[in-house]
Formats: sequence, structure tokens, C-alpha cells
Amino acid sequence: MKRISPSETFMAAITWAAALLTAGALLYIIGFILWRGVPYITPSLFAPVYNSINVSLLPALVSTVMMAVLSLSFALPLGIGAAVYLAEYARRGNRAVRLIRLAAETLAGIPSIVYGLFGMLFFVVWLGWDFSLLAGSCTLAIMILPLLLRSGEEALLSVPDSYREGSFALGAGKLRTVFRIVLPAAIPGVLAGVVLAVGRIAGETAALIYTAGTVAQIPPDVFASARTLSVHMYALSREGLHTNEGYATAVVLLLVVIGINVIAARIAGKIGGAHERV
Amino acid sequence: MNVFDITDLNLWYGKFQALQNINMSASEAEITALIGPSGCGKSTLLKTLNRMNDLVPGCRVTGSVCLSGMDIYGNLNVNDLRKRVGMVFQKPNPFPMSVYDNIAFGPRTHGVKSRYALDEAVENSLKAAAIWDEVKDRLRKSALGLSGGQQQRLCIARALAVKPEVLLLDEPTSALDPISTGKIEELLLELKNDYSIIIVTHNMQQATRISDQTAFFLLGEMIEYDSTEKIFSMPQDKRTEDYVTGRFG
Amino acid sequence: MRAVFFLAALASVLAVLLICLFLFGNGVPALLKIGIFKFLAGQEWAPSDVPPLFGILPMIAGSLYVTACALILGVPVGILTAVFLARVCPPRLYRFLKPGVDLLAGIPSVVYGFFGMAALVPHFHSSILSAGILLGVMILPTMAGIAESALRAVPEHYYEGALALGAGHYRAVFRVILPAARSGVLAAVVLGMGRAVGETMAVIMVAGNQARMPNSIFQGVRTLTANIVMEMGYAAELHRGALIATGVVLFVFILLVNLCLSALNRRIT
Amino acid sequence: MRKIGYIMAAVLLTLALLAGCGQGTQGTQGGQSSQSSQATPGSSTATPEPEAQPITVVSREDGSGTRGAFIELFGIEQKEADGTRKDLTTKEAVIANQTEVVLVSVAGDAGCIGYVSLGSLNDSVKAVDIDGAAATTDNVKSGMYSVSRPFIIATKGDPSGVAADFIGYILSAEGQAVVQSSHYIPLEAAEWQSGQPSGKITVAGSSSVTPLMEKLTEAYAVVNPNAVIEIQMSDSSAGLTAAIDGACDIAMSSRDLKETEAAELTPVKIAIDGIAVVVNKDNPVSNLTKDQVKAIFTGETLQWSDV
Repeated sequence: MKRISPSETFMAAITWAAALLTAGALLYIIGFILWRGVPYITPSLFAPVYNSINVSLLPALVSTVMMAVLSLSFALPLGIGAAVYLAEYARRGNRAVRLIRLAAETLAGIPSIVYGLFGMLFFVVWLGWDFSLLAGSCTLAIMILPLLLRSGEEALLSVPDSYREGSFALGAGKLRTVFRIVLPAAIPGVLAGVVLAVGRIAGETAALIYTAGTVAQIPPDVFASARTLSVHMYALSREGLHTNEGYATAVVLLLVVIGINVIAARIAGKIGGAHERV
Repeated sequence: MNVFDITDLNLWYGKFQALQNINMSASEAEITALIGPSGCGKSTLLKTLNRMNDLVPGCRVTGSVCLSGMDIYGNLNVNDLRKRVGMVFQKPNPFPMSVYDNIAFGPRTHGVKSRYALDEAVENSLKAAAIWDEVKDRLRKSALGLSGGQQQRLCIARALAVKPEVLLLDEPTSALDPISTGKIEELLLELKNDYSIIIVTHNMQQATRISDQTAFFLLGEMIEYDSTEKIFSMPQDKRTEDYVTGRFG
Repeated sequence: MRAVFFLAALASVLAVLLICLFLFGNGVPALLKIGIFKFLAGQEWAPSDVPPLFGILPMIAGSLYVTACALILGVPVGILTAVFLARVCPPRLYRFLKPGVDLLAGIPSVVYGFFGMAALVPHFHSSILSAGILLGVMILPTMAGIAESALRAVPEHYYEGALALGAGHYRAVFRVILPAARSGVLAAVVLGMGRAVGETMAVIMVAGNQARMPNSIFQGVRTLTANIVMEMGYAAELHRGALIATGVVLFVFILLVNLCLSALNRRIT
Repeated sequence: MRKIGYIMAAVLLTLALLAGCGQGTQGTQGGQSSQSSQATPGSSTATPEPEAQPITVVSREDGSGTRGAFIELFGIEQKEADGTRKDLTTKEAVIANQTEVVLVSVAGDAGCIGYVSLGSLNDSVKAVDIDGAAATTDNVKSGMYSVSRPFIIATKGDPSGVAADFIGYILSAEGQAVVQSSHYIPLEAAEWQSGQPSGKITVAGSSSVTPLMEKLTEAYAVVNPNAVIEIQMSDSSAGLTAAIDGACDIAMSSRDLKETEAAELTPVKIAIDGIAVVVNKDNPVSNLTKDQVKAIFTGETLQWSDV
């Protein structure tokens, strides 16, 4: 029997124990939600209109998807653009890079209620957008910006320099190299950031209550107030009248998040192979 | 006609001077080998010829380097320079794409759009790199699946696809087994008639086997530059003689 | 084109400046009116009394205790899980565990709140401990996800080099790979801590929210963010100013932590 | 060794999953769904006879309308002649910012005591009588059960258009019928005829009033289909400040207006809601005097045995 040093087995044990703990917590929570929520998932829950008797969550579901799409369409270009600048253009130690990184790290640290305060003061009151999908998604865009920037930069930095050199040596310009070689190779990392960002959007309540409001409707336009699934769950369970439907909403929310993770993983797989069409 | 004319070339990385007043010229349709101990500046010189040194922060160059009479540090667009002067690196670096896309990337960069033209360019360059038979039925598969020797020949094919005038090779076979090395050397001898080739190598037998001219470098200076037979049989400078006979270096 | 990327990078700086402008603009006048020392060191928080009292020392202590407890429980498990995911986990298990961990990050904090109330409060009552455990679980996925990608970014030949010297698998992972990914792992911890300090909805349900100084981890406590969320809805004039000032305190606290960590990070690399 | 590790891991994980479900059943079944079978009473931990049990006080967040009314009705709020007010609720009280959290906390801990709106009372907890009067809508209407507070809506100046019409509807017999059916105490109905005005108004404010307001708007929509009423749920003062700022047309409040608010807004009482003092179902105590409740909530009485 080959002798395994005691420190090896110890380290193996604590690593497996940590993983088991995480998996255990995961299953415990999922079990809890499913047990409390699944019995109350009824077709009426998906009726097109919300009213106080039949607390349908369809408006909230649609609003969540719209909120995610809107905030990602604001934050993704900015986040990736910033990541490209930090990873591809900026010189290592110059002051601008340190300033940007500090700003991003601070943004990541700010609690969601402070975003709610800021969103209310700036988007809702100062810009006069009132409680609206736009105010909510702009606030969320700022919240997920550091996540996208950090994972984007990490992904770009992990692309080996030999790819860049190979591309330059063929006379490709900086831009073509970044967009055709570096970014496609970094897509999986970027998508990991997008998955985390969507998780954050789907789970956010504190910031949205003060920016997007709590009206249970499918927003007719960007300036209409709307509640996402987690705000819907918060509102339902708040008064103790619809707690069960609250858990049912939680189950639906989990399915939405799982769906997004699966789609992102599939896209990562396909694009990762980076076949350039003519 | 000379393909490259280098006059009083000096190069610094920050404070460290890597090249001291280099004067040489490489002629067409010939293989020029650059030899010397590691850190002597031969790779630095090679990277100056297609301005890959521009990517190194703090790199400063004086003197002139002319490609067929035009100063490459003048108003020549750097991308056009690199199109005309292809380079193959020490470690094979195919892109994480299919074999076809790897080869087609160069032509697509320089505006080739039609499917037919691309197919033809891919086939010709793979044949020119003597690897067509080994990859012709897996063009759609990822290039990362090929062996080290095949990947290097793929990189040569990729460089050839943009139809350069000069081909620079930075110790192309140092990471390869003898058989692959032999294949690449045969390939370079064939390519000699269509492209001027400048190769940096540690392997002195390789220099004698395939090069017409050889330049010996030491500590950033070019010690001697002459035909390969002269360098290896009757070196003028004692230091060249010591290096070539393997007494140091 | 470089300028466009630079502008995109500046967006985050602009966002921070905007937030500063609005927070300080609304929070500082109230802070000055209450008096900075009375505000930061006051132990009595009674906004609806006449005359109102705005002392947030109990909340500062609350936030520190809860976050410390969450980090003590969450960070080691988070990093070990990241090591497990990146270097130990058999592929079959990974296909289920990784989406599971990402899913944990997606669960809304309200759900964590109810989970905490049903599972933790009956055993540990509404206290720092239950809030710490709950937050520990909540920051786990954030840290594990980002630390794992940092560990995966470490080049393979470091690992092979260590093995070639006869080091065991785990020794190579803990002694070579983990230190090499230090800055990424540190960033993961910072993000995890940011999430822990910023969490509100779940903490409110399990922390007890008593606005007084706790003296044991089994006692309930109110955090800075809980204080804002619970009272922001109905706060008016000076009371709302005090809450925004609490937001300013949080903001400055996080800025300071980031400054120290980036300084520490620079000295290591 | 590897094989055993995998099996052990699998066993542990399934255990965690079952525990999660198990925990689900023991938690209370909130809401009116009385038909759910597994509503097991009491907390999951076997606690000693509640008599010797320490009292855990649960109160609402500082500005909640329910709390404002509660501390006033039980004299927990000390009012001095010179206008100073001091809330004497014990600092040890657990603060819950949602009715559901109060219900789950009280149901989960044998020694717990809290208060909720009568409209939100459910069978997971037990309401105690106050000075001998049971907490029912009839007792509140008859005045026997004195612990109640008005639901108020307020507008800036006199309401007009859809707002006026809607308020008229609420005070009408039809509107008060909706109040009655939602377990709140209706007022005498006033005459009213709908002018069917069109337009959109926003109603914002107290979360305690929101459930009733949702029912009222749905009923009103039937009477006047071309009016659109949007409800923003936040808190009493948020609604009142929004009305003062003109950000919403009608504000909802579950407490009386403060002087500063009354100066700007015209309040209208629309219903009365009782406040039920609730304890754990295992707690034998079924009647408390106002002074006993005050003693508990100000932290004088600490053990159920001293009550």
C-alpha cells in the first residue's frame, strides 16, 4: 500500500468536508423550498393578470426577464469594454488602472440598500423617471458592472499571449486581434460572470423596491413600475397572507435561474470552439 | 537585390542595450541563419524585422532597417509590414479554432472574402507546408488536437497563407523531436526559392545543413557575417571560432 | 477605438462618483446637524421619539460582529470548496455540483431569510450566530465561483512542476496553485465580504434587530443595512438624512477596506 | 477508501435533502390555508413547561403604523406635557419588519409574544383576550375590544376626478362591504354615485393597508372600468411623504397623521382594524390586562410565571 503522508489525507479530508458541507447546504435549502413551494404551484399562479385573490406571478416573471435583459444590455458593453481596456490596453501599474480597479472593487462592496437609496435619489427623483423598469434596471446595471468587469478581465488575462502574438504576426491589427481571437477565447469566462450577474438580478429585492416599485403588472413600457419575482415573493410573504404562493414563486425563480445557467453553459461550449464563419 | 538592409541599428529595453550598431543585409531567395549564445540578441534582432518588439513596453530603436529599400520604422503601416514579413514562433501557437479557420484567419484579415479564394489559399498553403495529406480530412476539427510537429507546420502554413515576401523563424524546431525537425528543415529548403528566410537557431548542424549565410552574435554585437561554409570552416574572428567549435557558448 | 474602451472603463469610476455625490449630498447635512461624534458614538437609536436620538454605534458593532462571524464560517469553506471544484472534483460530480453552486448564488435573499427563520432561529434564536451562519452560506457561492476561476487560471505547468518534485496532489494544490492564485482568491474574499456586509433582507429576519450593543453571539443585533431598510420607508426629513448618513458610513467603511486590501495585494505581488 | 468516501457522501447528502423537507413541514403553514394537513402545532424543540419560560418580546419596526398605534393604546409611549415623546418598548425586543416574521417567530418559540393586525391573524398563533374581551371584529365594532386603530387615506387638498370618485366608492355601502369581507371593521356607509371618470392614479403607502386596498381597487374596477389605479406598497410615512411631494395621488396609512403631515394632507378614515396580541399556541395564558401587556413590552416582567 503506497504510504500517503498524513498531511495529504488531512488536506484531502478538509477539502472533501468543505465540498460536502456546501453540497449539504445546497440540498437542504433546495429541499426546503421545493417541499414548501411545489404543492402550491397551480395553473392559476400563471394567469396573465395579478389580483389579490389569485396572486399570479406571470407579470413578475415577465418583468424579471425584462429587467435582466435591460440591465445586461447596459452593463455588458461597459463591463466588457472596461475589461478589454484593463487587460489589453492599459499598462500594468499606471494610475488610471489602479483608480478604475479601486472604483470597481468599491462598487462591488456597496450594499444593495445603498444602491436602492442612490437609485431612488438619482433615477427616480432627480431624473424624474418615477418608479420604473428603467430606473430599476439602471440601478442593477451599476450593481452588476463590477461582477462583469472582474470576470471579463480574469477571462481575458487567461487567454495566452501566444494567440495575440500569432495574430499580430499575421499583420492583424489590435482591434481585429481583440475581437476575433482574444474575446471568443474568453467567452466562457465572461459568461460565468453573466451567470453570476443574472443570479444577482434575480435575487435582488432591497434595491428594486425603492427604484422599480412594487406594482404587479407586465410593464407596458420602460417607464412603468414593475416587480420582479423576488420582490413579488417579498410582497406576498410580507403580510403573512400568501406565504405558500411566496414559496411557489421561489420554486419558479429557481427554475428560471437554472434555465439561464444551462443556456449560458451551452453558449459557452459552442462559442468556446470559436468557428469563424465566412 | 537585398531583402533587408540594416544600418547602425541599436536597441534598448529600458536601460539595457540589447543590440549595438548592427550592420548587415539579407539577400533574396536565401536562408540566413542567426546563431550565438542565448541572450546575445539574435531573437531581438529577428523581432525587430517585423516590429514585434513594439509590443514590449519601453523598447527603443535607433538606426534604419529597410525592407526592399523602404524603412520599416518610417511611415510603413506596421500591419502591412507584418503581412509581408511572416513569423513562426518557438512554441507552436495555433489559435483555438479549427485547422481551416487557423489558416484562413490571415487572408480574412487582409480582405479575402470569397469562399472559393479562401479554400484555395488554405489548400495551397497546407500543401506548401507539406502537411496537407495529414490534415485534409480534418479541416473542421480543432487545431489544438494536432501533434507538436504538425502544429508547427500548421503555423508555417498559416504564415504562408498571407503570401509574405520574407519568413522569420525563431528557433522553430527547438521544442520538436528530430523527425519533425527534419521535416521542417526539408520544407524550409523547398521554400527557399519562393521566400527569403531568416532563422534563429541554437542548433549549429541545422545552420550548416540549410543556411546559405550565417551571422554570429555575442552580447548584442554582430561579430561575423559571411557565407555559411566560411563561418563554419574558416571563421575570421577568434570568438566565432571558439563558439563554432563548441569551446564555449 | 482605445478611447472607447477607456471610456467604458471610466464608467465604473463615474458611477462611484455619482453615488458619492448623491449620498454625501443628502447624508452629510444631516450628519452635521446630528453631530458626527454623537452620531457615530451614540448608543441610543430612537428616531420617532421627540426629541429624536440618532446614535448608530450599536449598528456598527452589529454589522462588524455579523460580518466577522460570516467570514469566519464562510471563507474557509468557500476557498476549500473552490479548491475542490477546481482541482479535486471528479468530472461526474462536477457536472452536478458546479450548477448547484451557481444556483446557490441565484437564490433570492428573501428565500434565504425564510430558510434561516425556519431552520436556524428555532435552534439558535434570532442572534448573531444564526445571522452569521446564514450569511456564511450565502457568500459561499460567490467566493467559490470566483476563487475557482482564479485557481483554474493558474498555468498547468506549475502543478506539473510541483508533482515532478515528488509533492503529493494536495501539497501541490495548496502549496503551489493556491498561492499562485492569491490575488484572485483575495478578490473573491473581498467580493464575499462585500456581499456579507451588504446583505439586508435575509439578515433582518434572523438577526433580531435589537438596536443596542450585543454582549454575546447568542444575543440579537441590528446591522447598519437592516437599520436603513427597516426605516427607510417611513423616514422623513432628519430621520431620512440620518439613514442616508448611515449609508455614507457603510460606503466609507467599504472604501477603506478596499484601499487596505489593494495596498496589501500590491505588496504581495 | 475512495468507494467508501463516495457512499458516505451520498448518504450525507440525501440526509440533508430530507432534513430540508422535514424542516419544511414543521415550519408553520402561514396564510388562510387551513386545509393543509401537516400543520403541526408548536415549535420543533421540546421546550420546558412555558410557565418558567423567559418572555421573548417581538415588536414591529420603529415607524410602522401598527407599532405606532400599539404603543399609544397600551401607554408604552410616554408623552410629556412639553410635547416630548419617548417609546419605552424594551431594547431587548426582537424587531420584525413584516407581519409574517412576527407570526413565524411567535409560532416558533413557546415563550414569544407579539402583535399583528387582526386582518392578518391566522391559526398558527393564539390571540389573547385583552381585559376579558376576545379579539374579534364584532368586539372591536361594539367597543368591547378597545385595541384598534383607523386605516386612513390622505390626499393633498380636496381630491378630484378619479381619486374623489374612488374615495366616494370606498365610503359607500359597496366599499364598506368589501372592508367587512376582508376581516376589517367597516364604518357607516355614505351615499355615493359613480361619475365613471377616466384617468390613472397611484395609491402608495402602508403595507398593512395594501391587501385591503387591492381588494377595493379590484371591486372599483368593476364599477368604473375606465379608471386605472396603481398600488405602490411601501410604508405609512413613505406614502404620506409621497402624497406631500405629489409623487402619488392617495396615501395609505395605518396610523394617525403626525402634526407635520396633517398640516399638508386631508385625512379620511376608511376602516378600523383591530390589533391582536398573539402568543404561542402552547402558552396557557389566554387573557391579559392592558397593564400586564405594558409591563411585558416595557421589559418589567421577564418570566411568564410572573405574569
